[in-house]
Amino acid sequence: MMRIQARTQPSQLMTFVSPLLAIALTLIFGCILFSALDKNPIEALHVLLITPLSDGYNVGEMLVKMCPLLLCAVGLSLCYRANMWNIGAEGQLLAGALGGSAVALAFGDSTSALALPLTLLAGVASGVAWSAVPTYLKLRFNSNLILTTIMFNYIAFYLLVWAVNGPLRDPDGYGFPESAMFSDQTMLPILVAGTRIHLGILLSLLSAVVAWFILSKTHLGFQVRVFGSDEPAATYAGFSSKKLSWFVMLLAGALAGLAGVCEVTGPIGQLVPNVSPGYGYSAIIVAYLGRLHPLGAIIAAIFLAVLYMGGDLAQIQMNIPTAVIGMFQGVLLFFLLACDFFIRNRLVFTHQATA
Amino acid sequence: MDADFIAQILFSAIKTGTPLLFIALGEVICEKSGVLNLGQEGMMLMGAVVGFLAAYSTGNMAFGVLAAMAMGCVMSLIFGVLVLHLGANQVATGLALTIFGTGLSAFVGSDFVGKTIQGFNPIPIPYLSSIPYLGKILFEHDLLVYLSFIMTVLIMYVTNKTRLGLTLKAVGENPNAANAIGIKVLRVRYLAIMFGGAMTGIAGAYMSLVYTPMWAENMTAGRGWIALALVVFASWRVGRIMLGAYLFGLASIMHLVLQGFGWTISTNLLAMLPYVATVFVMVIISADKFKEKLLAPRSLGKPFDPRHMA
Amino acid sequence: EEPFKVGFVYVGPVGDLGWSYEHDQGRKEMEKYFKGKVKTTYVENVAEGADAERVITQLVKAGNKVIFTTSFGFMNATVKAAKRFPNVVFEHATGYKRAKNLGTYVLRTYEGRYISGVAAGLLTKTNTIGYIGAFPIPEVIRDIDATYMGAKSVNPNIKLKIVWANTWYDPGKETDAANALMDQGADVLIQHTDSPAPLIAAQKRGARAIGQASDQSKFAPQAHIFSVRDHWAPYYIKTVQQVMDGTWKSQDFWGGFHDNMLQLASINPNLPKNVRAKIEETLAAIKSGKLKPFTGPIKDNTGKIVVPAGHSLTDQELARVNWYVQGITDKIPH
Amino acid sequence: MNNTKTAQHISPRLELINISKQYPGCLANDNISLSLMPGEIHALLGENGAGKSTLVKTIYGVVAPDTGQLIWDGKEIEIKSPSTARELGIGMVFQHFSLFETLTVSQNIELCLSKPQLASIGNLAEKIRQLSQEYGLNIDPHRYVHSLSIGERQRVEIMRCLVQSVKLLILDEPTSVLTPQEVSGLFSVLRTLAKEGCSILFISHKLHEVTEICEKATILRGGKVINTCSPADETSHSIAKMMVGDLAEQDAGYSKKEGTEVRFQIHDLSLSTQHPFGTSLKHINLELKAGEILGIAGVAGNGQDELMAIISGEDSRPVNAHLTMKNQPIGNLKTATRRQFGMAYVPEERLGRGAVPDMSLTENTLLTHSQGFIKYGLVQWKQLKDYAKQLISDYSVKCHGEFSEAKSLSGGNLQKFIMGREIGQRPDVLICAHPTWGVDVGAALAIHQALLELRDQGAAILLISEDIDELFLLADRMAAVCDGYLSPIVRTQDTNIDQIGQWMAGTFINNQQHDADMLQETTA
Ligand SMILES: Nc1ncnc2c1ncn2[C@@H]1O[C@H](COP(=O)(O)OP(=O)(O)OP(=O)(O)O)[C@@H](O)[C@H]1O
Ligand SMILES: Nc1ncnc2c1ncn2[C@@H]1O[C@H](COP(=O)(O)OP(=O)(O)OP(=O)(O)O)[C@@H](O)[C@H]1O
Ligand SMILES: [Mg+2]
Ligand SMILES: [Mg+2]
Repeated sequence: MMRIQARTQPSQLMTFVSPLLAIALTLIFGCILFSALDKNPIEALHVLLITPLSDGYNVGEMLVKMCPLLLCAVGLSLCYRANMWNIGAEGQLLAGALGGSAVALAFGDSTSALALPLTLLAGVASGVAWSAVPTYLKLRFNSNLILTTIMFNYIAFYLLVWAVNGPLRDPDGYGFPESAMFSDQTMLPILVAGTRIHLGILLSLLSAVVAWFILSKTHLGFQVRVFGSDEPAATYAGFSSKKLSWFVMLLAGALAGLAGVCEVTGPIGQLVPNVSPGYGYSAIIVAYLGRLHPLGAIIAAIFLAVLYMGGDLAQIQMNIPTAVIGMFQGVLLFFLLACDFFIRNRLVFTHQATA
Repeated sequence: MDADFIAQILFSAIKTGTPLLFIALGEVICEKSGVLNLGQEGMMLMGAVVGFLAAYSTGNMAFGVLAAMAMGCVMSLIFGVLVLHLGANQVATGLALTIFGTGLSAFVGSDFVGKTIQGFNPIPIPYLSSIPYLGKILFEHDLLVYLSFIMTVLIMYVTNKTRLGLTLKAVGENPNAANAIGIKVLRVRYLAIMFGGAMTGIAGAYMSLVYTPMWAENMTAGRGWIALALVVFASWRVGRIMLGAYLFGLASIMHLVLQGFGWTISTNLLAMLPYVATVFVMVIISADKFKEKLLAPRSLGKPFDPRHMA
Repeated sequence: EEPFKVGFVYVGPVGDLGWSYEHDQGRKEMEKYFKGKVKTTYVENVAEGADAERVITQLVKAGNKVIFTTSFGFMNATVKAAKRFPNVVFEHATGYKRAKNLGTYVLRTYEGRYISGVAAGLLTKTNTIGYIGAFPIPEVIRDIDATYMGAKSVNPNIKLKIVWANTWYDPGKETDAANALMDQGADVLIQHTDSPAPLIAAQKRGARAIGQASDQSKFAPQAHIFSVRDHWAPYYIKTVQQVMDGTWKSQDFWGGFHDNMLQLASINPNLPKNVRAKIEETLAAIKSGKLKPFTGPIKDNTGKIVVPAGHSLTDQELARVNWYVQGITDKIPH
Repeated sequence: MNNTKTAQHISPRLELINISKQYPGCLANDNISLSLMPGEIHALLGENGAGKSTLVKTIYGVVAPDTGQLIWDGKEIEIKSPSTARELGIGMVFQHFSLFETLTVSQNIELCLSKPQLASIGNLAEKIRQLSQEYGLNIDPHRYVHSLSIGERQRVEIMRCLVQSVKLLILDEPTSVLTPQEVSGLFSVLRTLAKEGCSILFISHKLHEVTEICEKATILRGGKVINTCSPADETSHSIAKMMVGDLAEQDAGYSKKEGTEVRFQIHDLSLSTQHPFGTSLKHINLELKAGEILGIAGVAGNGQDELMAIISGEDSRPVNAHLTMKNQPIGNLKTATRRQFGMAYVPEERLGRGAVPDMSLTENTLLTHSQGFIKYGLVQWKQLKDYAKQLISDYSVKCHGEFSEAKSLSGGNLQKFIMGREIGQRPDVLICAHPTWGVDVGAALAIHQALLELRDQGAAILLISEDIDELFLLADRMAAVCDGYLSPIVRTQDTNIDQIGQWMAGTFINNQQHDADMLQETTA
């Protein structure tokens, strides 16, 4: 006889085992799925999960893909820790790309040493501004953060499209909605020659470490954790919920903005309408997969980057449609959420006959 | 701008608002029971694709709608099990449902892209449709639009006048108390979630059988999200949901209509209109914290586990 | 013997029924033509951001010798890849940057629009044509001009109403746009977006419409006038053949009816005889090169002469069209 | 309902045989047997966590027992759900009310009735009015529950049971939230019911009430029945001894002290509530002196929460001058600043407010102890851990160690920890709400001792409690709140339970003043 029983204390072990279990279950699901599609499941999983890490070039590309995911996810982890349901990383990322591009283009071919720092700063500031508005609306007018941030994602997208069709359009670009290419002065330095590994990747890893430090070592981080875990206790302790809300939201905005500006000054090199293939949304998965822990987010971001790259590779090498990858991600999340059940509960085996 | 033209625009606003109305009606029931389901977009896509598949393969529209409803139920059941039985976070589960539904619908529908069906035809209601203007706006629609009228009235009646409505409200306000007096909280919530799924399924079918009778990947284009905003906008009141749905419908076609008048504002800026309007209205509606506290289902989004009840 | 490998990069899903779909049709037709000598690979849904460069590189690493990147947004990624891999041939659709191993190709869609304009101008009863634009880029502006000139050539009272949908592909929004246009009196619709939704909307309200990019007649048999079909296969076959033969050279290729890269598909059998005759006459004139829509004198809608009398715009000049011809009252938005 | 007294001795209404219920980590009911006669008022006693609520929930069908039998009117039955229980004629008033605030009284009652019951009643509102008169309950069926006082709510709960003909009424700690006057009202209803043949199962921690109305009592400890007795033959003291076994002598009187200088003052403060169901404060005047305990009595929901909020600084809207501490205006200071200024605060809900359930005791120490453990914004975890260890041993908090999560502690132990933590700040002013609510006798004693010691060291202590007995035991001066008004403050020796009880019901409120305030509130 098997029975489910609530644990008296959440299991520390399961907190770490649960994502692994979820991944294992997803892989099993993947095997069944690929078999059903008449693809060799082992080969498919190999292409999906191993090939992206198989050589230097691929690893570099994986890191390029990881960078925006990680930056956004670190910010979101903090927000979710504080119960601020920010779904707006996508919009903040786009705002960062837009703001950064405006400055980068303003520098033109200038060789000023300030060009890159100011460009990055502008990106960060734009991300901050873009998350500040919904935060303000929530704190001042009590509006639903989930919904306002989603709306701001759409608004940011149209603003960006407007900009590349208007003020930031490349005057020599035959009227196509793209900016001019940025000059080398405003491009992020490449860290490993022959790859696209850029400075932003280092910044993203750094941001995760710093966020972890804040969360676990500082009083501010402690306040965030209390606030998210038990708001009345935070009020009782005298932590300012406004201050903490601002802190996590602006930090998330800054990081997402940085992600945006790193994309345009890194691998893309100009402002285009499709800066982001939904990084801001995928980062939500990354944040959860990483247990809302900044260091966990690193592993999760790598995993998701691999999965995305694997998706393209699976098309190239095995002709598997992209839709399958979306499904795969959804299933992974389901399994993860389901496995978390065992953090709070356990299976017990009883020999007792039922009454 | 003559009266006929205005009537025509209002007619279009109703058509555009109808899928939002279906989703929001389902979601409001779900939220009244205390469950927040953010998976609308995914369920809607699944409803659209399955509705289309069923209608295409059987040639029977009604069957398509039923299949879409069933699919919506199945999707919402996945959500329900995770959230109600496994105690998963509602926000995260909803998002997962959307991601999953988007992928799965594209996958399932890939062989049906480019196939065509006849779709529902408008059925003017005799007598009523000949009322000047009003007839044109309200009574020259297709069956699903009329169904949305009926569902609105029905839900308004059930939530305000029946014991079922009381039970729903009780569960959404205080599931522990409801459990203590013997209401089967989980059962009520499952039913509410499934009802929401079925309604969203119809909304999907409306997209693929009525609005644009075809299947195309991602054809719902974010309508699920707008519908969620609509529920907040309406502060969980059914009558307001209907009004809101048509207002949103109007807002989302307005930028197209305005262009026809030779407005020179950037089309991209005009395209922001529905989203800006949504934010704006939400701010106005929820600014009164006091009222919001009274209206919002008090246990919304919070897990309930009878095993953990003290 | 190893088959010759050719890669394709698509911006949308192959199931979009429009742009990516027709490229994929072209790919399939090409593969069939070479009967096993050529093996093709495609990647769909590739975002026009940082991913494009990686996907192209991966295609190169997978051994593809020719790579077609089929959306404007892939331009700079293709340029970068071309620099890195000088031994691979790249072909980029609709772009303007070329290199020794990077050519560009584009359709003369304005030819199809001109004929569409002629048909619409003859068929409209309200003298109002509705035009659904995607984004105000040169290709779309050019096509609007051509449509208007075609319509004007047969109907001096014609009015053109333009609505920008801000999307290449969103059936719901395209339906809304179609309805908005019909609300304002348009009874023939022309679209520069990809889904068949406007055709369906037109049929529902007894209007007419012209299919875009692929043969969309089955979606609305009554409303459908004809579809201007993109037909990429001839170009793909030609290019791949040239590369295999070693005769390929980078160029800027413009393909139209003459090259069989545009086709009038499924002309509605119920069109009035005179309309059909006029359509076929115009088609023949364009095919033979007798009729070049952008031939002067043409004034833009501020009254400035943009094409002097006797001059036909060259391809380079066509690529830069950013004005509306006289008679279109709107302004180009951004 | 027409059972007569003579029929009583024939057969029990309800018999429980060997009921057991295992919760993860604790055996809540251990082979409990009990029988109940028609018309009998039966007390169920036991310290916190003894398993009383679990047992009655089993009878009402909320909790399924693991083993055991229920015999109802001579037949073995299985009660699967509260609706089965209600059909049998079992009604229950819960310890934590099960009412819905956004519904009206009659809607709340309707939810508890089955369709046939509802049909047989006909006009529910009418029936409620009629019963309301019959039993002197005074309930308006159309009012929303959120607009009712706690006492009224409890009457609604009782009414819920009365609308169906009830044969067994279960009341789980019904009196803990009532004024003495309301308690006697309740008792007369219960006596009437019992006379009509209804059996009553009555849970209370107030032993004098038990001796007053119960004919029989069953005493639980650790989930087991350890004794049955007939309360009339016992004293409160002897029953208490049965409940907790070895009882440290609970002294009836501690020494009273006179305060010295005024430490903290509220000066004519009126403030509207921020919560839809809250109470606005009206003309509060209060002086708290060093070296005294000032007790404030009152039924929950009469403005205590609001008063706590403005004193602690969670609500910092008041004008500066209305609040002073150590002669400094503090009305606009935030909680954290007030804490630095020497104020400490023990809130009513210990878990979820006084302590974060999912955090360790070390982390929970940091909650209010930021000074000393923060350097350059960094937390000195090592020192903090040592300090938490110290607290745990000083206040003999039973737990696995400083890493235990707050929620793994029992209520009493957590309360000791929180008291220790707050006292550990050496506060000049300590605000303390319901310090021993739901805490068993041993722990309560320790907490009392700690409070008195702090007072004797010269701290000013404000004690807000619903437990009058405790207030009389500890407070040097007393007052009561009602409807947002604060009564005059008197020395404990100069007053008695009766007077405070009347003040809790609002007899001190000046009618003219009240009307003026109401007018102001409606026009504002
Ligand atoms: N749902 C539950 N899960 C686990 N343990 C529980 C649950 N409910 C109660 N318990 C535990 O069972 C024991 C008995 O609880 P019960 O509520 O019956 O006590 P009680 O006698 O009513 O106490 P009190 O006087 O505090 O109301 C306690 O130790 C309690 O912590
Ligand atoms: N819901 C629950 N789930 C699991 N364990 C519980 C639960 N509630 C209480 N416990 C455990 O049961 C034990 C008794 O808890 P309870 O709060 O009832 O103590 P208590 O007997 O009332 O003690 P005290 O008098 O100190 O409050 C505690 O050790 C606690 O860990
Ligand atoms: Mg207890
Ligand atoms: Mg109890």
